[in-house]
Amino acid sequence: MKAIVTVMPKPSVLDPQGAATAEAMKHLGLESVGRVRVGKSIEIELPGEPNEEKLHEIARDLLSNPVIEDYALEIVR
Amino acid sequence: MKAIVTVMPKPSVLDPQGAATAEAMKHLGLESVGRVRVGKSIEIELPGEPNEEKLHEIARDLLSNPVIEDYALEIVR
Amino acid sequence: MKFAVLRFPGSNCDQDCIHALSTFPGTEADYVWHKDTSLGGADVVVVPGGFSYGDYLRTGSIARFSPIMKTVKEFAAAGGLVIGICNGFQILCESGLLPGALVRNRDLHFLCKHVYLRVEQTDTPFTNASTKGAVLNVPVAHGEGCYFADDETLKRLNAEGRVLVRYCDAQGQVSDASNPNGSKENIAGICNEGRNVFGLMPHPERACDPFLGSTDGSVIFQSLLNWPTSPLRKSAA
Amino acid sequence: MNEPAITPEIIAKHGLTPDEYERIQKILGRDPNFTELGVFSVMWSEHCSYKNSKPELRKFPTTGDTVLVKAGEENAGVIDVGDGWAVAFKMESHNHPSAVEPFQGAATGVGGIIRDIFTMGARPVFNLNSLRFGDIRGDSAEARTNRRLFAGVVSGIAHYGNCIGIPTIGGEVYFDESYSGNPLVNVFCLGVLKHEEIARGAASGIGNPVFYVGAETGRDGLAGAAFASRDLTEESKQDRPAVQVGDPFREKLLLEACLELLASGCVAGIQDMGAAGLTCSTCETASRGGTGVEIDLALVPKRETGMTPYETLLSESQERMLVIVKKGQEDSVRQIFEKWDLPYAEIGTVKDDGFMRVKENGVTVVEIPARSLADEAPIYNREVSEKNLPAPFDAATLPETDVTTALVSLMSHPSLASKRWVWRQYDHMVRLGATVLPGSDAAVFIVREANKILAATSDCNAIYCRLDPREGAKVAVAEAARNLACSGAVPLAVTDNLNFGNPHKPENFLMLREAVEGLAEACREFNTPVTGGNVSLYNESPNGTIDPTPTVGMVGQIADMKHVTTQAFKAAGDVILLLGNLGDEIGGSHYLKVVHGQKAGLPPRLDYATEKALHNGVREIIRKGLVQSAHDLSEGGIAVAVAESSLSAKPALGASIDLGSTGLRPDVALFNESQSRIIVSVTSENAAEAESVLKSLGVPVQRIGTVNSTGTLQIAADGKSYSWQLSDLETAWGETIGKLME
Ligand SMILES: Nc1ncnc2c1ncn2[C@@H]1O[C@H](COP(=O)(O)OP(=O)(O)O)[C@@H](O)[C@H]1O
Ligand SMILES: [Mg+2]
Repeated sequence: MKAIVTVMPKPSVLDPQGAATAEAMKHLGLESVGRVRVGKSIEIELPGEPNEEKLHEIARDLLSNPVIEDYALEIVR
Repeated sequence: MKAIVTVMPKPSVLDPQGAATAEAMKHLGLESVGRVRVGKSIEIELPGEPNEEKLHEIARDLLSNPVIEDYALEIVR
Repeated sequence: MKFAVLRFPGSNCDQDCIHALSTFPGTEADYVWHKDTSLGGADVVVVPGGFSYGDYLRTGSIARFSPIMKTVKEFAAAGGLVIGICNGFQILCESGLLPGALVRNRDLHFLCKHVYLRVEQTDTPFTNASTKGAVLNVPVAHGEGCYFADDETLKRLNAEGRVLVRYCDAQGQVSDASNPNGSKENIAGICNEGRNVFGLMPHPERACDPFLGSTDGSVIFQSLLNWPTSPLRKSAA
Repeated sequence: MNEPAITPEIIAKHGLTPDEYERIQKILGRDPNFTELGVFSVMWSEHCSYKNSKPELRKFPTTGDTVLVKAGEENAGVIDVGDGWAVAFKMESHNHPSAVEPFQGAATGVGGIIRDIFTMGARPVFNLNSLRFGDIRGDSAEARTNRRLFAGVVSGIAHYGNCIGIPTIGGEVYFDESYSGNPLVNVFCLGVLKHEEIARGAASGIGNPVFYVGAETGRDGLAGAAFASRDLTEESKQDRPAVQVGDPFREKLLLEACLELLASGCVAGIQDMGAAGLTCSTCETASRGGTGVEIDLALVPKRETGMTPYETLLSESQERMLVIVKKGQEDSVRQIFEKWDLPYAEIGTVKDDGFMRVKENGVTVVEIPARSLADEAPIYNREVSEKNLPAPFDAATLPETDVTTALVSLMSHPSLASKRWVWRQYDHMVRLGATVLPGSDAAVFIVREANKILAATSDCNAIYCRLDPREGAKVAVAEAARNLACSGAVPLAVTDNLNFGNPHKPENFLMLREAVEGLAEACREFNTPVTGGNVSLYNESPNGTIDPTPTVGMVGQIADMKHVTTQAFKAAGDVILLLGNLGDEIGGSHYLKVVHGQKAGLPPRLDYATEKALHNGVREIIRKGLVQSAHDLSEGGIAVAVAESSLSAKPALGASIDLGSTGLRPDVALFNESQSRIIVSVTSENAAEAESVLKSLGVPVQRIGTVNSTGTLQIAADGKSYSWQLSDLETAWGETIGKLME
């Protein structure tokens, strides 16, 4: 069992990484690229049945800062 | 249309961030956690029909470094 | 000898490199802008430290695509001398001019302090003024300086004598305790197959002035200046 | 346009009182619209207007022979350092943003202060940082939060400073319950420039175009200035957009472009967009220039779509500047911005009517007399409570204490322990200037372009300030000057950061007033004008008010590299001298706090004449080449100072000290914090000469011991002797913070 937490900067928050990456993509010939955002992907191996509530708590308190980031939790069985 | 590129450290590469995150999760009460790996998630907005070949090229050459990372490309319509 | 110090947006050791070089008689050093395509007839290219393009995404990953790097690759292929310091080392690895990659320090923190380096090889343009086994006191300042390469690459680097400096203690002992960032085999700097491209994480330009605590870094620049007339050059050729 | 109607609730939400609203109506001769209300609210916030602190700040000495630009005139004061060169420096707080998002909060604080400096035309050359957190020890949720804040703030400062390539060469960090959840993050930047390069933030030259350059404006950091001017409550954590994300890479480009621009001679005026963004920069430049400024928001580069005038004007997006360009030179300006890949736009013109006029696609949305906005905020004289000083601490009330373990407790307390874990995360060597690295009394930096040697330090003992704000503030200035003297420097000038609680509480306002008067008096005494600074009020967390913390940043100059001195012992056999008296004041000491859990008693008194004679004395023996090391006595008294000089040596050197017959309890003898004391080490050949020079200058001096290589520290007093292994002290002092933060 695995949990994948994706943490992305909130839409209104500046994402300099994303902006720099978009710029570089254009240089590499992907002219039509729109907005690019760079976040984190955290893969968590879980031996037993996942405690989803706990995982949400951890995603919110440890893996992201709700002031500037949103997270999504996905359980892969 | 959107492309999502997930870049994860190769299994053979030390991932101290993943290890530290696993440690912190244990402290927060998720005792049973296994291996944790921290990578990147890159969300690319694409106005037109995506050029998948180009996207693979960019994911391989720019977004990841094959010496240390693997990538996965997903197109979300 | 003429040096070209590259300037990417976000380079921040460019001025330091120019200053350090200016203290050696017989040097001439100029900046070369990242959008340029000419090295202005330089004998040596210095890729300085800093945070090129903000080091976003991955250190050195965006700089590798700049116009000047294409020229640098051609220059290196023709046997030109290239030295990459810190971010410059990262850029050289990303560009494929050197093997391997630099990843996040083992303890996850940026680390600025003096470390010791053991000189492993002296038959190169970058280390010929030193002696094998010499211990140099030179500072590091990086967050992503942990050298990584797969086992096969490491084997080759060792077999071909391409690891030029390793982290050690004051006595020259290479151990885990003297490894500041978790680098494989304490590797601090390597050269390419042609031995004309050198990358290292420590900052020799910060150790060329007695007021800055150490002058051990000057041996690297002195080596470059000695190279044209070095007996080692002949035997290498 | 669909703007909310102005109701009493809306007015209150903007932090404006009914009286203030009336004042706005009077200024405009009508009701403000919603956007104008927002504009007034940020400009009249404490952060921008200093409405609660201005009468106090006027007490600072701001003039002097070396002052080229006075405090308050521009973004930062400018001080002459000779040969046509000058320095600009300032300190600023980012306490509230750091409480909510420590990494970005601290990072953008660094970005802001750097902009203040290069706006003056100066090239920033180094940074300092002064930090306060709650206790980081133990496993409580509170300790964990404090550790998270500490780690985040340090890495945020490192991120911004390292990336932009400005070394962070010194600072201070203290830990105390009163800062739990409300950390203090004060950052300092110094830049150098030639006299003729001083740039002004005035909109001069009617008809000159106004350019916007730097990052696109987004909705981030909306009304951060207003946010910084309120108590930190659970609710404010919901103030999501009040936190901004910084982009040091952009700022590096902006810095280089602006310096190139200023050198090109095309600029009539320049102003950074810090707190209150476009609003503040337009009305301040107009007010300073005695002109008016008109801009059109439709022309402003934006990161997001659908932004209202309110949002665009009040956004605190980082890394932006406003540049007033000399008419006819627009093309050279464009070329420079393009070279550095920076977004820019011509957004308006300088007018002659004194108004800040903002349009959107030609329709006027804001029209306010610039001067009323920038300089005519209401000023309040807040109520103060009655002064009430604690009695001197009676040491006889303390249980007998084992001084051997007490020294280890002190050395391993995070406030006194080595801050190596912190400064190693900062690139302190870039720019090839740091000749004295962090870990000595003051940082010393060689400014190569100007061929000048500067020393800098930041200091404040908040325990003293809590017990006696006036004396505590005086001591902060004296300690800073003493740190500089020990490094061989003569003090030049001061910047300060006043961190206090809610000014509406009379006891808090009393502390502010007392501290300011203490700072002002001491700055006069030490001949160090105040070049600028920052006020951060409302530092209160659910736990209560912070200890008052008037941080002092002081800059000095060293005449010759030969005079640069550090605190580390240099060689076995050297003689250790105590300059000043042995002292006996234990009130407010770290010994009381750390070992006995009390913040109590009257803190040590400062005598200016004694202190000044001491500084002159130590500088004189340094100049004569007699000194191996010099270290001032501060927290933890003589025992801690000797131990620090021992451990700072590489490798560590032992010492054997005999304080003779003191007539004091051993803990009072070893750990008292009386002021005006320095320990120096000198070679045995030089000892007699050093003593006679000091005596001739009226500085009390006694030989108290020698440096050795035994690997132990020994201190004897009144016939009893105590000893420590240096390796144990090193573990306690050197490794504590790193271990806590693992
Ligand atoms: N946050 C920090 N950043 C950089 N250096 C620091 C920091 N905190 C402390 N230091 C350095 O550690 C040394 C000791 O600091 P401190 O105990 O405050 O000194 P003092 O009591 O002499 O003022 C100084 O060199 C100081 O600059
Ligand atoms: Mg001190």
